[in-house]
Parts: sequence; C-alpha cells; structure tokens
Amino acid sequence: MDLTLSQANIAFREEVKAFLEEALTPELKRAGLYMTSVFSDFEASLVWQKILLKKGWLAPDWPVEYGGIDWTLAQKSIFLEESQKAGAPALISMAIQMLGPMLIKYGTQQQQDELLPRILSGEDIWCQGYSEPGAGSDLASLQMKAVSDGDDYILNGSKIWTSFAQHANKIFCLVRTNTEGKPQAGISFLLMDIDLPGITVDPIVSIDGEVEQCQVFFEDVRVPKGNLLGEENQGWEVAKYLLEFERGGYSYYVALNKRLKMIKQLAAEEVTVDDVAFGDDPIFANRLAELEVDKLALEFVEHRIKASLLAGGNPGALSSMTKVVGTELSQQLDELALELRGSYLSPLQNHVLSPAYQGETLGSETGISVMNGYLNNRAATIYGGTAQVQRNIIAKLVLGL
Amino acid sequence: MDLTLSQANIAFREEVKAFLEEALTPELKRAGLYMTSVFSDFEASLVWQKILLKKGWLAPDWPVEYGGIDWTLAQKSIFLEESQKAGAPALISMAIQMLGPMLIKYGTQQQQDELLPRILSGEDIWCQGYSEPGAGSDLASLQMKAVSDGDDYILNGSKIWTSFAQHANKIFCLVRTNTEGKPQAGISFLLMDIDLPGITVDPIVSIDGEVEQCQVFFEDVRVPKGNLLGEENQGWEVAKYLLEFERGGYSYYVALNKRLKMIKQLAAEEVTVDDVAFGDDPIFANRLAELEVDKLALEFVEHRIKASLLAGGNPGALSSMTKVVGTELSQQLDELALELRGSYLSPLQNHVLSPAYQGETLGSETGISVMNGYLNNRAATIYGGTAQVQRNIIAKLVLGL
Amino acid sequence: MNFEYSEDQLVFKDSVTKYLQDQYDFEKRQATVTSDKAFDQTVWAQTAELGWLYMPFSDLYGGFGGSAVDTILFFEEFGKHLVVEPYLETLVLAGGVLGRAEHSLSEEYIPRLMAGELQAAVAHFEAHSRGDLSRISSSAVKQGDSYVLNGKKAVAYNAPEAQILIVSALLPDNRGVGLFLVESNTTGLELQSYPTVDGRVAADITLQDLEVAPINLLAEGDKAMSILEATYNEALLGLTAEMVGAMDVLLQATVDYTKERKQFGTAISKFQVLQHHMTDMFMAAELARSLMYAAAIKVRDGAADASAFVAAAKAKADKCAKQVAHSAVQLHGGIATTEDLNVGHYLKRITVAANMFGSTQYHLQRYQKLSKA
Amino acid sequence: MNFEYSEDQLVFKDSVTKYLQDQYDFEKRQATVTSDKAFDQTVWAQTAELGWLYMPFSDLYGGFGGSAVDTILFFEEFGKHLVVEPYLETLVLAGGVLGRAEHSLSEEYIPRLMAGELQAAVAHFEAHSRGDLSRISSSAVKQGDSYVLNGKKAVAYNAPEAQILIVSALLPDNRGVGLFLVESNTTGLELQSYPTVDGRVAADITLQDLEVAPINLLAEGDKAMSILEATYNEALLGLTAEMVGAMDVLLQATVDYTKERKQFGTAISKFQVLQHHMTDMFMAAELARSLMYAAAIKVRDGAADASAFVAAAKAKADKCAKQVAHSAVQLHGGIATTEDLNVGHYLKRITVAANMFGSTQYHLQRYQKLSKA
Repeated sequence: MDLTLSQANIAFREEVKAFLEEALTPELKRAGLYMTSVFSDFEASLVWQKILLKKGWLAPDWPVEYGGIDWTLAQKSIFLEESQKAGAPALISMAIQMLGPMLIKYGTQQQQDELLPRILSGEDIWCQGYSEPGAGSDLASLQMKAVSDGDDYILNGSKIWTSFAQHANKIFCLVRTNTEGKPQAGISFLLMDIDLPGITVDPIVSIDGEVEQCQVFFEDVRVPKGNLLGEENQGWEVAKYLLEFERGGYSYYVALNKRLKMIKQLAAEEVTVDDVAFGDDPIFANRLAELEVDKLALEFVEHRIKASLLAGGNPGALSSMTKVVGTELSQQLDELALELRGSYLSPLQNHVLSPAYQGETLGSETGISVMNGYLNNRAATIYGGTAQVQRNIIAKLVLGL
Repeated sequence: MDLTLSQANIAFREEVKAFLEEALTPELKRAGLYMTSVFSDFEASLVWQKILLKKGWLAPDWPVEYGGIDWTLAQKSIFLEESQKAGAPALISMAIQMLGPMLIKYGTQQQQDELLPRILSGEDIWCQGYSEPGAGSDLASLQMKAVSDGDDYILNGSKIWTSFAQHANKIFCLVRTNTEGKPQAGISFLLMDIDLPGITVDPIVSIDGEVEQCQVFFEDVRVPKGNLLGEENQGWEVAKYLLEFERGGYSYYVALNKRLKMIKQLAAEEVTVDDVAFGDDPIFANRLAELEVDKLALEFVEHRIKASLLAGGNPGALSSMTKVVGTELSQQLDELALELRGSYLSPLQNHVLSPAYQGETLGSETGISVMNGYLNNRAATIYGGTAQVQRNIIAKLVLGL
Repeated sequence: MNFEYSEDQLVFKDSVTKYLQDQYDFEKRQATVTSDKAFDQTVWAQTAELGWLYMPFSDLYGGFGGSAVDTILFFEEFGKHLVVEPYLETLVLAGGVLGRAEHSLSEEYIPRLMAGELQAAVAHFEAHSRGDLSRISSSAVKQGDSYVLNGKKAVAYNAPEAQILIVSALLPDNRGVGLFLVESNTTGLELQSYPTVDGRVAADITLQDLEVAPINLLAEGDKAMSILEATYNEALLGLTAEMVGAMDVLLQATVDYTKERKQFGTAISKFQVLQHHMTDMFMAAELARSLMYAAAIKVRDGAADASAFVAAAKAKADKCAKQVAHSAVQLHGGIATTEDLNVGHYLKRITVAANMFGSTQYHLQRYQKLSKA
Repeated sequence: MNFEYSEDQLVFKDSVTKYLQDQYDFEKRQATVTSDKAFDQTVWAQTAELGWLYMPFSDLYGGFGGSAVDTILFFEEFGKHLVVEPYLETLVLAGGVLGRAEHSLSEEYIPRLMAGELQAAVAHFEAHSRGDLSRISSSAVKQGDSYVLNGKKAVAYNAPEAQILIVSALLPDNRGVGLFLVESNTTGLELQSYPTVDGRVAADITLQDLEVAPINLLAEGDKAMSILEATYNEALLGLTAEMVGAMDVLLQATVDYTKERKQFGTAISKFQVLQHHMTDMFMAAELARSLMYAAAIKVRDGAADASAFVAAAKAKADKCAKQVAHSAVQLHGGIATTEDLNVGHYLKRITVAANMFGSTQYHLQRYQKLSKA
C-alpha cells in the first residue's frame, strides 16, 4: 500500500502548475470558476482548447499517432486535478473525449483522416444524439428511424438532451436500422452535418435560464451510408465501447474539491446572526466537516479504482458506485452553499456569470454561481442513468440480486 | 380551528394527575421510566392493572356495561399523556386492548361472561398467536393447521413473536381451517388454555438479553370448536375488526415525548469535551431541536387524526403514516441517547433495570436503559408490518400507485 | 381540538380556488413572468374586486379582520398556483406593519391598499440580517424636525413596483428601531432593481441621506419590534402555506406523471423505490401541513409560544418542501429541469421561500431558543 | 498509488482467515461468550503459536514490526468473526504503550506478551473523557520516591483479565500525564468488573492511594501524550477495520438471506427497495474501507495528517457501519432481533465500537480541527 507520487510525477505536477499559471487568463479562470454545470462558457472552452492544442496537451486519451499524448493514468489525473484547482474551463467533451476514441477504434481510414484533425483544431464542433424523448434511462428503446434508400438512409425522429447542439456543425447519432430482435441489435451509429436539410435544432431552456441542451428534429433527412461509424446494426457496440474505454476514468472528487473550496471561501466571508463567520460557526462547520469526510472517502474509492486499473485489475464494482455517490454528495454540498448565499439566492443575474463580466455583483462575488449551480446540478442524478437506475445496476451486476 | 381544551377536560386532566401522583409508587415509576420496549416489567404491569381496576380506569376502550369507562377520545388521550408523563408502567395490552374489544363484538354471551371479568381482574393473562415463522409481514399466509375432528380441532404448527407467552395462561390464535380460495378466507380465530397437552412455549432471547417474545409449538393439540371466536373461517374478519377499532387510536407522540424528556435530562447531566452540558452544546442542541420539531409535526398529525375521528370523519390516509414516522423518529432519538451515554453503553447490567433495584449504577442513572432501549427498539420498524410494508400500503391505498 | 376551516372560511377558500383554477393556469403565469411587467395588474384588480385585499385588515379600517388562519388558507392556494402577485409584500408585510402601527398614516393608506390602488413593500432586512429582525445597521439621525436615513437594504421583494415603502433604521438616542413610511419617489431612495429566479421583482435599496418627516415615523423601539415580529410571523406562515400548497401539487403531478411514464416496459409508478419516494413526499406534506395548522392557530390566539411554533413550522416546511421538490424533479427526470414544465418553477419558489427571512437552520435555532425559554 | 497488501501480508492474511474460518464460527464464539470465561484461552494460545502476537512489536523486542497496515489486515478479519479475544486491549493498547515507551519494563514485559503468557489493559479514559486523551482527572502525588495515585477509570476493557495494567494520572509540578505500569494485584487498585454487551469483559477501576514505584513510570508529559496519541490512533484503526470486516459479513448475510426468504410469494431480494438498501450497504462498506486504507497508510508513513485521517476514517466507518447494521437487521426482520442470529451481535459490536474512545461526532470535530490546522 502506498500513497506517494513518483519523483517523475511530482515534477510533472510542477510543470502542469507552471503552465496553467501562465496560460490561464483572468477571463478563462472566471469561466472555470463560475461553471454551473459540467460545461463552461462555449467560447471560453474553445479558446482553452486552442491553447491546449498548441501546447500539445489536448487529447490525453488519444494515441500519440492520432494527435494524442502518451500520458500515464497518474499524469492524466494530475493534469485534471491541477486544471480544476487553477480554475481552467472545461473542454467541450463530445468530440475529444467521446467521439474521438470511437472514431479511432471503429472509423475507416478516410473518416479518421478527415475528422480527427478537425476535432482537435476546433473546426468541427460535434454534438451527441443518443437520448430520445420518452426514452430516459432506457437508451436501448430508441426509436429514431433510419430507413435504407439505396446508398442512403432516410432519417425521421427526434433526439433530446443534445448538449451544445446550438453551437455544433456536426452530430453523431444512434439510429434504428432494424426493428427485429433485441432492441440493442438494430441500432446503427451515424455521423452527419447538422445543417442537412430536414434537421431542426430547438434549444431547451434549463431551469437556471441557460441553454445547454437542445432537442433536434429529423424530418426525411438523407444521410449517405458511408457516414456509418462501424457496421450497420453495430451502433450499440460502438457506443458501448466508450463506456468500456471510460471505465473508472471519471473522478468526481476533483470537481467536489472545487465545490468545497468555493463553499469554504464563502463560509469565511459570510457571517451568521451570531456575528461569526459561517466557517467558525460550530453547526455549520460540523455539517461541512461531515461532507468533507464523505468526499474524502469517495476520493479514495476513486484512487483505488485508478490504482486497480494501473495494475491491470478490473475495478468494475467500485466504478459502478462513484456516479451515485459523487452526484448525490455534490447536491448535498449545494445545500450548504444555498444557506451561505441566503437572501441573495433570489436575484436573477445570469449575465454576471459571463467570463467577460467585470461589473458589480449582488451579494459576494464568490457566491454568484450558487443558485444557478444548484438548479443545474439537480440534473446530475438524472442524466447518464438516474440514481435509481444506477442502484438497480449495482444490485444486479455487483450484488447479483 | 381550535387547540384549546374544554373546561371539563382541563378538570379531568387535573383529576388524572392527582390520581397518578398518589397511586404510583417509586417502584412502579421506575418500571415506567426504564421501559426498553412497549412492555414494562410484567409484575409491575399487573400491580398497576389492579390499581386501575380498583379506580375503575382500567378499560377505557370497553363499553361501560362490560366494565369499561365512557371516556371521550379526548379523555383517553389525556389519561395516556399524563400516565406517560408521570412514569406509569405500561399495561399488558394483549387482553385489555386487543382481545377484549373482539370478544365484545364477536363473543358469545357465555364467552363474554366467562372471560371478560377474568381479563379485568388479571386472573387470565392472554397472549396473541398470530405471526408464524417465515410469514413475517405477510400475515395472511399463515399455515398453522386446525383440522376438524368431530367437535374439536386438532392443531399442528407454530406461532412466533408471541409476547409474554411465558407469563400467559391463555392464548388466542389465528389458525387455518380451510386451504381453498383466498388465503384470508380460510382462517379461524381460536381461544384456548396455554397448558393444553401438545403446547410448548419456548422463550426467545432478544438482543438486549431479555425475554419478551416466545415461540409456541402446537403438536396434535385438541381444542373444542366451542372455543371459536366468531364463525369458522371468519377469523380474518375478527382480527381485522381490531384494526378498524384501533384506527387512529395509537399516538406515538406520547411515547416520543417521554423519550425526549429522558434525553434532555441526560443532556443536562452529561458534559462534552468542551466542558459544557450536551444540552448547551450548539451541535447537539441543534440535532435535538431538529428531532423535536419532527416530533411536534407528528404530534399534530395525530391531533388531526383524533379531531377527525371525533368529528366522525375518516382520517385513514393520515393514520396510515403515523407508524412509519413515529417508529423511525424514535430510532433517530435513540441515536442521540447513545451518544450521550458514550462509553457506558458497554456494561451489560440488565438487573439494574428491574423496578425493585436500588443499588448503584454504572454511569448516570438517567441513562441506564439507553443501550437496551436502543437494541430493543430496532424491532419497532419491523413488527406490525415493516417500515417497507407500511410504505407499500400507503403507496397503494393512499396514492393509488 | 379542531383543524377544520369554518363555514365562512370554506366559502372563501372555494372562491379563491375557483378563481385561480379559472384564471391562473401555468401558461398564463409564465406569460406574466416572461413579460416586461412585474405581475398581472388584471389579476390584482380582479382580486381586489373579489375582496381579497380586505382580508388581512381589521374592521377598524373597514377590512374583514382575517386572522393567521385566513392567511394560511390564502397562501396555500397561492402556493399551488405559484402566484407571483405581491400579496405577501403589499398586504402581509407592508399592510401588516401599517395595520399594527395604528398610525394616522395607516388610516390614509390602508383603504388605498384594500382598493388595490397601491403597491407597497417593506425594506427592513439587510445583507447581513439573515432573518434576525434586530440585525440592521441603517441609521437615522435627527436634522431639525426631520430624520435623515442612511444605509443599505437587501432583496426587498416588490420594491420596484411599490409606491410606498416601509423602511427601517436605528433611531438616535438608543430609541431602537424606527419604521418609516416613505413614498418611492423620494430623493435619497436609490433602487437597484432586478427580476428574481422565482418570477418576481425585487431591489437592493440604498438610503442616501433620505430625509423623512417625523409624521412618517410609524413606530419605534419596542413597539416597532413587536410590529415587526408579528408581521414577519405572519409572513413566515404565508411562506409556509405556499410551500404546503406547492407540495400538494408536486405530489399529485408526480403521481400522475409516473403512472403515465413508461420505462423498461412498465409505468414507472410500479417501481417500488419510486412508490416509496412518493409515499415519503405524502408524509412530508402532511407533517408540514399539520404543524402549519398548529402555528397558525397559536398566532391567531396570541399564544405565548406562537413565535416558537412559527419557527418550528417554517423550519419543518422548508425541509419537507425541499425534499418533495427534489423528489418531484428526480422522478420526472430531465423534463423537470427545463423551463417548460411547472415542476422546476415550484422548486425555485420553494428554494427561495426556504431561505427567505432567514434560513431553515436559523428558524430551527430560533425554535430552540424560544422553546427553551 | 497502490492499495494492495504485499505478498507477505497476503500470506499472513490468508493464514488469519483460514484459522478463523476453521476455528472461530459463530456457535463457538457464542459458546465462549455465554461461558463463565472472558474469552477462549485456547484461541489465545493457538494464535500465539501462529505468531500473531509478535506482529505489532518492533524487532527491537523480537517482534515482526508490523505497521498500521498490518493492524487493519488483522482487525478486518477479527471484525468478520466477532472475535472477543483481547487483541486490541492486550496488544494494540497495552502492548502499544509498552512498545512506544521503550522503557526497561518494555523489555521485561513485551516478550511475555508475545509469548501469550500475559494479559494486559490500559486504564486511561475516565467517565468524562469522551475520547479526548487529555481529559483525565486521576492524579499522582509524590510520597518519598513513590507515586500515589487516586482517581477513577471508566470501562477499561479486558482489565478484569489483565495481569498488568497501564494506568494514567496527572503528575505533580505540571509534569503532565504519567503512564504507570501496575500489576493487577497491587493494593489500591479496585476493580468493579462486568460483562459487556459485545461479549467481552471490562471494569470500572478505582485508584485508591495506589502506590507505584518510580521505576514503573513508563513515560510522562509530551512523550506520554504522543505515546497515547499514536497508540489510540492504532486502536481506532483497529476498531475501524473491525467495522469494515463486520460490514462485509452483514452485507453478504443480507444478500443471501433475502434471496432465500420469501414474502408475498417472491424472494424478498426481488423487491427494489430492498435491493437499493443493499446497494447502499455495499457503497457504505467500500467508502469506509477506502478511507481506512488511506488512514492506515498515513499512520504507517508517519504523515503529518495521519491523526486527521484516522479521525475521518473512524467517523466515516462509524456512520457506515451503523447504517449497514441497521439495514441488515431491518432486512432480516424479527429473527435479527434475537440472540440466536449473528446479525444482532454485529449490531452490538458496531454500536460499541462506534462509541468507543469517543463518539462519531467527537472524531468528526477532531478531524475538523486537525484538518483546519
């Protein structure tokens, strides 16, 4: 058992820190600091993508020959941790983290040559068309039809919760090419331009007043069969590969640390009716300590997962629990932040969250994202499999119930 | 809307208080104070029963002509509240509160004449044979066979969780007289002596080391059909009548108040590492206040139920929730008591809980029942329908799910 | 004990329910919220005609003399429909202070409030008050006969719409808090106005050498504090009732939705875990409602423990309502995180209400102190 | 990072597991607990032969020099089998103090402890200590060369069986805490012994003019405090590991039982609510285990934040283990509330362990203070 970092990794951490300190402009930091969801301001993300591309640090999950980096898992963790600590904005994940690995595994040479460089450069902005209205956590029940018509498919149906579709020029979709057999068996994976005739993008306004998701409608949209990623009816396998690929990859503790840092700062600034900082109020401090311990426990679950992966093990059981624990804990932390923000939860001041904003704020600046963050984060226990579905999966796959 | 008591009830409350002050000996009070379950020390309960019989206050749920009292619902509540406040022991409920009303409703004249007076006098101690091993919350699945043999039944099977069977000379049982049709349809209600040939009573030692429950075995036990209460196969209806009769009757807040009082006293005596009484420790006081508010809310749910019954209404939906809320809250209060008791949770000192005990105690006397009470009370969310089954019932009957 | 509304109250409740059902569906509410108006003047005018605005005022002023029990009756319905019209701010808060002050200005303004001619707001709390009525820093000094006020007031709902504001400040010579009535166009009153997440408008207010005539001092010292306490107790009951009403709607909406919504081949209402969530929602709503009844009766009867009960009822309702709202969102899934469905708007109002005039934790501590005393 | 036991540790762990599986089933454990013996001397002798008692002592004394990581390895297994033999009291506590004191008496007694010849206990905490190592009132005065001790010690596990006791008292002249080694038959040492709810024995101890020779003062002042801190950190890790082990057994027992047990016509493992309970039990066990690993490594490495991690790990394990035990009882139903089933015995040990050497809340506050510093 060992918690220490190698000398090489210590040096790498210093290198990352130095780079971040230099590269992050105040505006980029603000974009990172006041994130209210897993996304940052779109423009800021794109700026940050270009900076990382120039540095050669954009795609640690891609093989070097495709423009990636040969970082170890430890190095990836270090980069992620330090980026969040330094307040870097989030990257737009749909292409670099999601489509990229699938293209590299299943794409034709031509698809790879054409699409991968444009992902890295930011010329192409991709969005993901998986979920459908009414399908929810039951992804395999998807209905959007792709009917064969010579060398093309004709698409009809609709996709929902398509993040950043309003910014995208491309979309990758799971579509139904066969209605026979198991629902998973008739699904294909299609790549296409989002401005094809028959595609309409409708923004969805979230309860925090922002648009991050869209509904995308398809009416007699013609897509060449050459745009398949993988074979026809192999779409479920292609999409599942990403889950395998990501297995144990996401670390909730990093974002939770960021939240905790904000809360502690706010608790140092805001004062109770007894005229002490909330951070020094025994009751508040105790509630915070309890959640901090919960975070610490999750952090070491995630370290165990990484250590197991590094050692070639299969931490499947542990990996299955981090989403439930991480998201539910983040929502409990939100409650503390709400209490600190107090009456200043009310003002609707979304413009203040813009990275470029430089004016006054209502209430302390530290807390300006609290209400929006809280509202947005209610979705964290819903998307990607609800907390209930996650528990069903653990009960079945881990406990054999 | 009105919370006030009538002048008559205020006077009644004073009368009850005065009686209790006079009638409760120190030993009886100790039996009431250090209860670790819904039962008091058996002997103390019997002494108290005789005192109440003499006073004429023993059976408020029975009609006057059977030896009961014509108290209003308000008066019953007042008596219950004041009894618990004064530290009166619990009565043995199986006959006075359970069998009695059923005998009065379904018994033959002869059964009533013979059995009711002996219940009041304490000559007969009854126990209840409903649950069976393996049946749990699924009461209707009961298996104990009563096979017709001329004028008798021959009983074979076993009953479990039979409270105080070790003290009882009589038992009332639900038995299966028919295996056809719906499980509820073939059940009969039988009265019998517990020392009949073929009956064996095996005490069950609870995790707190005490015996309150037994398992009762029946091997070819011969019981005359004249011992049926109600008709053959009418047993389910007879047993259900009691539920109707009790509808909304039990008030959890009374016992919760008693628990709160003990905790507050203990919190005033015990001192934290910061050298203040736990009651003055902000964190402890806050946790206590939160549960006290929860209790207060339940208290007014129960007042609403009573008020509705008084007005001839049907508070069924509200009544369905009090057991879950009351028992789960009592378990949360236990946690606070455990913390106060600290290292003195460990000593196994059951003899100290005896009403007659007068010696020294380990740790403060106030807290001597904490550990036993906590252990015993884990069963509160299990017996009489688990918390899960209770929620199933609410989901179905109240919410129509 | 008795927890039934009286015949009169039931008739009134029915008329409120009927009006809101007919005139205040979610689409119409959202049309108002997304318009450039702070609220729907037609609703205000119609409900003035229906006599709603007479309810909280004593017959001294020609009002109906409604009690705290009438307040919860009203606000439970408002909570069900997410009513954004400023009944709490204009009637319960400003009207409440004016009515209790029994000042010559009360006679002047209350009839206009009852007629629906006037909007009002109370600007008492400041950024650091956190619900504690005595924690204000704004101060008044004497200048000749007049008072000159300086300070900053935080998140005063409806202030941007109010023609009259009741502003508090610490009086000189240790006279304690003073409550001043100020016309909104007075020099020295600077409003920074904004919309709020729960579909209303509010303002932060700077008092900059605000000169107020002595006649406009409605009350001071102990009297002012007891007016504030009674008024905010009533307002806290109003918020509690709003949350109770909102819980009923959220529970019913969730029950209905889960019966319709299919996943993995069955209505999701058949999943036991979701059933238990809904059962817990039901119990939360009834627990909060029961304590609200008790608190309203205590306030109406002027019981010694009325404030303790209000604090307890508010803290319990906060906790229950947040639980119910969170479960409602969770069980509806993604759709409830959008502006299109009403569920998220209940969540927002509940979140604000649970933190308005002091946090849940503050009221819990308040209960603890008051019940100990 | 790496959370695997070393090869050597795994070999050792296997032998512990095997011994307990073969020799320590629940029936045998209960036979010991209900006998008139405090524990099973045969087990002690056999495990001495297996070398278990050498583990915690440094090679200075001929021990195996096990670290905190070995401690959790051991105690996780002890927790699984509800072992009542006093490894914690004799080895980790008394042995820990002796080992760290590096006193001439250490050399005398440690070999006897390792040989299994001797039982020992630490009598440090008092009724008001509540886990705070510095909160004791027993005092020592000088009388000639000797010390005379007076005071009361609370709930000293294994004291009735111990031939040697380590007793703490405040020294004169502000010299801080002194740790004394006392033979149990010394005059002035009065034990009130009793069985405990978790199947062990303990005693409250009165020190009545207990005379101790100066040579028996093992350590004093800062050194004594740092010995106590290190020793109790190790003991807290032991308790944490016991709870983690117990959680594993309770989860598996509950999964197995619910698969067998039928209600309303189906195995109750098919009820979604129970499945989610068990899922939460699984997560609780893994969360507690992960933090325990971290804390053990920190202690082994002498990290600056080792005490903070121990406090956090203990607080988390307390909370998780109680949740798991409560769910296990609830899902087993009535049978788990009886002495016959093992489940209730795990509940009792967990409840005691969660309140031993300070409550969950105490350790949470300790974490908070230590992590802030």
